[in-house]
Amino acid sequence: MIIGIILGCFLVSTFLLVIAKRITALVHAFRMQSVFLFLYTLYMSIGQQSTELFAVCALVLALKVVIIPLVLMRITRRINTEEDLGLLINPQISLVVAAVLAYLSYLFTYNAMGLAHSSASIAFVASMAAASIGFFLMVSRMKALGQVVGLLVMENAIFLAASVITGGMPFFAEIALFFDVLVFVVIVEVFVYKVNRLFTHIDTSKMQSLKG
Amino acid sequence: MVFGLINVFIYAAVLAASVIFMLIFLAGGCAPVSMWGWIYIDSLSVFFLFTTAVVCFAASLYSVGYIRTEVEEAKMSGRKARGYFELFNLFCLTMLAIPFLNNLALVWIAIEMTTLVSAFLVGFHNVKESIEAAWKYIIICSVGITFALLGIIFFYYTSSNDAHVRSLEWANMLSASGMFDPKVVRIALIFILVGYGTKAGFAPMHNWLPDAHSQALSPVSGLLSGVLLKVSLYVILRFVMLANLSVGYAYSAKLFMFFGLMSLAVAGSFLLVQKDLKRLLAYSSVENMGLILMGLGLGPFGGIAAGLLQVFNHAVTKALMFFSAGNAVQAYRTNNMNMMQGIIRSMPFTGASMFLGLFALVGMPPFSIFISKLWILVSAFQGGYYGIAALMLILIALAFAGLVYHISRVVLGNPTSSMPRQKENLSAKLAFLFLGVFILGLGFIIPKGFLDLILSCQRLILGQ
Amino acid sequence: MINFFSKQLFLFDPLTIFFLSVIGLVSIPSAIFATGYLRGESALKKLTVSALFLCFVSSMCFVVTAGNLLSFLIFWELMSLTSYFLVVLDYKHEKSVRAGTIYLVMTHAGTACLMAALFILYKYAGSFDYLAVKEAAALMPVNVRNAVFLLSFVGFATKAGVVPFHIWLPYAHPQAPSYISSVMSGVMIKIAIYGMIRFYINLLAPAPAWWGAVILIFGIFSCLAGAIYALMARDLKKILAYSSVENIGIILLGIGAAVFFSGRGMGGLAALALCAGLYHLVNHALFKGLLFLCSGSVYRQTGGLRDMEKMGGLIRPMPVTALFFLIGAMGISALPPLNGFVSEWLTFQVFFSAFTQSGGAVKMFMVLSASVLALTGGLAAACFVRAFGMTFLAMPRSKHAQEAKEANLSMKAGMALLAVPVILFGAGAGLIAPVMYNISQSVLGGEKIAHTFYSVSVLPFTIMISLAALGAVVFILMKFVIKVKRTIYNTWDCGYYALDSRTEYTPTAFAKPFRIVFGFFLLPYRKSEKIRDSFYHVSAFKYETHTTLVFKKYFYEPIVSLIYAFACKMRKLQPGSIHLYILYIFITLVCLVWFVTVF
Amino acid sequence: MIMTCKVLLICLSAPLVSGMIRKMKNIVRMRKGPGILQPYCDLMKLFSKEEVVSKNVSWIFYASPAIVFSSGISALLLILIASPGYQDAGSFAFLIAAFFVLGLGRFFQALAGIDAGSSFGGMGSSREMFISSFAEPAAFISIFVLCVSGPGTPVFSFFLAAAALFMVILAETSRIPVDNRETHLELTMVHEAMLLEYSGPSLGLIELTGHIRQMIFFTMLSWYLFPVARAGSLGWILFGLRIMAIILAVALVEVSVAKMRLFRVVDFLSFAFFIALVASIAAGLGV
Repeated sequence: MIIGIILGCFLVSTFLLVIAKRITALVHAFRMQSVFLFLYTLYMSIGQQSTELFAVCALVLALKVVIIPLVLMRITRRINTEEDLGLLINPQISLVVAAVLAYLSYLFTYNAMGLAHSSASIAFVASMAAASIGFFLMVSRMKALGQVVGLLVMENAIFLAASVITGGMPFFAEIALFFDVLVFVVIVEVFVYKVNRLFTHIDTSKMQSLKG
Repeated sequence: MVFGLINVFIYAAVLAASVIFMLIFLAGGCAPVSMWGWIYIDSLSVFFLFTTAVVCFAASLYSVGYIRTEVEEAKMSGRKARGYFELFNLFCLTMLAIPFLNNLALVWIAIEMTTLVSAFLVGFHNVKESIEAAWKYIIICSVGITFALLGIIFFYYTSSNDAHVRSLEWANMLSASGMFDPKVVRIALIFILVGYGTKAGFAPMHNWLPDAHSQALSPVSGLLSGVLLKVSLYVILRFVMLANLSVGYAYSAKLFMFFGLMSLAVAGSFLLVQKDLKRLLAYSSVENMGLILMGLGLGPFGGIAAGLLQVFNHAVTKALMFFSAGNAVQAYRTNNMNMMQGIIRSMPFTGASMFLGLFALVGMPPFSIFISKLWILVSAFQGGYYGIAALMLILIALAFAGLVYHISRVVLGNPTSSMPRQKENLSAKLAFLFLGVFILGLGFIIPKGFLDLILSCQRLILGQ
Repeated sequence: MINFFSKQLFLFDPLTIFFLSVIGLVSIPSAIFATGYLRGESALKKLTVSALFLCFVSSMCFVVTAGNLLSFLIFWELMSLTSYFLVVLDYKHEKSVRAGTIYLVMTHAGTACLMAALFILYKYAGSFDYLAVKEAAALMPVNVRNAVFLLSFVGFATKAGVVPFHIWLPYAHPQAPSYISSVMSGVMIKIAIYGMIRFYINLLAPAPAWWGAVILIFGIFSCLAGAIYALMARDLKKILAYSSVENIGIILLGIGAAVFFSGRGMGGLAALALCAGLYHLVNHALFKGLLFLCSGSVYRQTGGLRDMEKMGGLIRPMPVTALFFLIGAMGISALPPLNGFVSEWLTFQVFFSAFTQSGGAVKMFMVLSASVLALTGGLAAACFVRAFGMTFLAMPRSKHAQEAKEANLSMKAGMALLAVPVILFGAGAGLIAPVMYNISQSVLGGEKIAHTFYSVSVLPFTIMISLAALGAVVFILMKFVIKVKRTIYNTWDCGYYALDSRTEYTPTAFAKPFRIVFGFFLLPYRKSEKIRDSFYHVSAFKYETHTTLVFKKYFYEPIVSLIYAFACKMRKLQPGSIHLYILYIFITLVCLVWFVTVF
Repeated sequence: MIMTCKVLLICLSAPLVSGMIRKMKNIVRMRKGPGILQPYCDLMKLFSKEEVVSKNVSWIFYASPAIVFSSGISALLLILIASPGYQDAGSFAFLIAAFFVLGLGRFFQALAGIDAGSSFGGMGSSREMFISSFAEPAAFISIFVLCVSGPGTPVFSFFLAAAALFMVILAETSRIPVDNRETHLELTMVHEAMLLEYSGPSLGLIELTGHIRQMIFFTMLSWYLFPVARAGSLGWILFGLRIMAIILAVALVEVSVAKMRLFRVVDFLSFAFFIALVASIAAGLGV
């Protein structure tokens, strides 16, 4: 019941990501998604009463809800370019595509993976949909940050998927992954600054000097 | 460049250690060694460790002179040079660590780390192209890696659900791999292949490769195509071994062949129309990955050993090529092959080694790649895959034509501008000679121990 | 698991020994010539040349003596590689680099086919040894044998420069230094013939007759095309290169007939044919080596002349070279009593006896081959009258030709070492033909029959004697009996002003009748332009005539441009857009998953 | 001994044959013309004259008359050796060899033509080699036919082969319609253009060889006509008759046909070649 609601909200926030037209909006949507991810893990940990899972969801809260969005916002503030995210595909069509991707991930879950119909598998569908949508963001958004966020969304989705179908990876692995995400974001920040300094924009669709 | 020299000594030590380790390992009859859960070493890891160590040493040796010239020509400040060596060490460290690791999550993180570290080395020059290349590299590879993570999760899922082994440690998973759910494993393997394959430069996920290779500093390009691709291949092989018992090797072989043929085809056509020397070499790496994959795909007919041999041969040969190309690029200040011609006159040693390296690369005797290439082809015929073998021969011929046409012009052509006779620094020459020893030596004879190692790897991969 | 280990590393049978001696016969004089040719070069160059030359020759020796497919292949490749290095030796010319690339790529394409054939053989034999292959070959399914034949034939033909795979030859031979081209054209392309003999007559025996027919047909085409192109060429070394194509054709007539008859179980006839083929092989090695050396000495002593339009009158400054060239030319245009005559004569005899001993269609085939051989002989004679006459006779057409000097001693020695055997192998046919015959019989195996070449033992020698005697008689008569009185005066110029070199008959003019008659194959075209200093007055008139290289224009260039266009299209797939690249990953993933789930 | 007699006889009678042909032609043309011994007189004259030699010739020029002559004689020898039993491979070998030997003479003739450096010489050699290279296949195949067919002496194939050989002979002995001995018009001459620089004894030698070559070809052709006993005095008489017949044919053709353009010659000779092929088919079938 509750879990259903949480997952629903998770998906909705993912769709919000799709229709976001400005970078700040995108970041906000991402934070929202992370929040629901946090809620989900919290629910799980309450259910299982395992300290490890509490630690994990604390990490989710700290990292994905607080730190990373802050970092992203800081980047947007630092590079004082226009806010526009630069959509290669407009929101309406993007939504359609997102729907299609969601359906695809449904097919994937039940035909390819052959999972049994259950709340867990529904959650898995949601996570796959989120992953593919994150992917779609990377493909269809011009600005570098769009791609970064897309990747982070995929990360979230995969985290969700892991905890859904396997009931959470080993604690140590989770920690390592979080650490990795953090490093990734930091390094990407550096590169975004470099790109902005050299190109005076962060529009990756204009970076096409290396061909063939 | 004191850092450089220190580096050389470090990596000489590493190489010596790896050789000694290999000898001990062989003396122990290739028995896998496992230490407190974190470290697991079998012949496969030893083989890749050795390969990595060799190329890293050569690269460190080459870097000394290369960086000195960079600094002298004021392309690089001394501080930046120090930064270079730090990053270089970090990069090599991560790659050297990977073969030891037992925990798949750690392996995954190490691979991601190699991307993040080498991204700096790719974008080292802070000019538009290099930063663009670095950005593409970092993003595309991270996407791939993320898929790989999904693959790992699927493996973990089936091992925890069907085999009730809630662990990401490779050894444990292998022991339980018999009970994996084939349906899931199939999917998972695809994710792994696509994910790590992006990093290993399989077509059609190879697109980052030519950009990164052409923009990186030449020693790093050598490392990238010499070792990095191979290391990710190593990880893929690990998962294939996990999948063996549930879906059988034939399934992975099919996937390998698919990617192999794709890579061969892409490289074959792109090699013909290149203008940039280092891009050319990058595509030839794609081609060689394709060959290696064909070898692995023909595994049941003795292709795996050939593929692994090819891994080593290509690593050393391509390192040589990238280093000599690096010298040329430094001297001519361009990557464009129409602008740099007559290298053999302006830099005889470099030119000669590049020319010989070319023929080593396209697989002419008496150089080492000839043997492995021939072996792969023979196993293709042995398996009765006549159509595929014919296709391979044609695509190889295409690549051959492209490489010979371009590089022979670069090496022998008339110097466009009145190019003065350049001085070639000693460390580069030493690096060439060091690599040349392997290229020629393995062309003439494959040492028994090395062959045993490779064959035990083959047995391992086939799960015998 | 692949079994790379071979019990049979080397193989020495009469065939290999024959080829070894051919290699020695040509490469030693070339080496001697080279020492003179390279006089005044830098020590480094001398060193590299001699090292490469050594590698080249020894790799050929190893190919011939190889006892298993693997070492055959390895040394075959080595041979190609070293010869490539020797072709691009003077890389200062853009041309030689290009020629080298063409050569190497063509060879590699050929070798790819060869590889396929050898590996198929391996698959069935389970080992690379010739013995194992020979055993397995008998049991192989027919279509596989045919596949092996076709693939390997393409491979060998490419190396041997058989039409239409000859495309590399007229580029590589002229560009290489002459002492190299003499070995390449004299020996290397024969190594491919060795391969054919070894595989089709020895290893894959019994070969079906149609293999022989295929070889014969390719031989016929090479004869004609080679002769015609040779007549058209202006570059002296190009003429020689094309005439190599022609002579390879003649050799293939012999070899093909041998395969053909052994396929039809006529052992004796096959032996005769093979004998004729081998004889012409060694002959061609001799006189083509000689001719290339002579052209080399012309090239060096005139300061880099290769275009015959600029030569002429060289017999006066360099009489010795001229003499040797004349001997070579007489040999190659099959004039008695030199060696070319003997082998072509034997080939004719083979066709004759084939005609008498077989029936129906085969008769016609033989007559056709014989007539093609005759036509080729005529064309070759015309070609070499042109080559010698325009190069050495009449008046010099350029300053270089006037200032030419005679070759130095070791160059002369090199040429002499090839010129003498040209005569010996002609007049001494009576001693040599039986040896060849024994070799060919040992290759074919089967029962020993005495050869039925008519009067080979005596005739060439007799001709030599009678010619010499009559010549002497005439000379004496002229000199002492009739006591000819000679007045030296201008050439008859129809009473106009004195003739000079510009009014001479040029090589192009000499070839014109042939160019017109073979127009259907050569597709000649002319470019003419008026150079006018005003609208009314034409100050000069430029006129060029060219012939079209049919195979290049209508076979190779389309293929190459097709591949290139495809590659350019492929290039569009990588426009540098990161979004697209990420999409590729996703598409691959989806496709694979879909494929795996559905199938 | 007999052989030398034969050789001498044929050599001596060779100019006579040319003279007879010329006479025959003149008779047909209703002219008086020179006597049949005229060729001997010409040779005498030439041998008694002194030579004028171009100043830019090499030893090739001086040597070639001797070589031409000796090649002609050797060819004659080969023919005569072959003649006794021509229906086997042995005599085929000899006849082919004879062709090769004649080729030697032609080779040097052509070189000598180029040697003087006049444009006529070059033209002549070029055309000579051109014609001969197309004449050879036809000649070879007709010889082929002559030698393959057994003692049965198939008439049909012989006839065809004889026709082919006849055409070849017209070309080889440089007669109308291929060439014209009697003119020195620049555009038309082929054989004469080569000899333009020669004079005196050398020219005489070459002329003589020309007669002998003609004799050789006639002898070959004669074997096709009623190939019966060729031994003893009767044989000689028959031989004479045959030669007479051939002379007649040649003369008739020469007076009744116009000279062809150079490039028509190829068609002419390829026609001969075709006939020879047909002849060989017929011989294969044994008719």
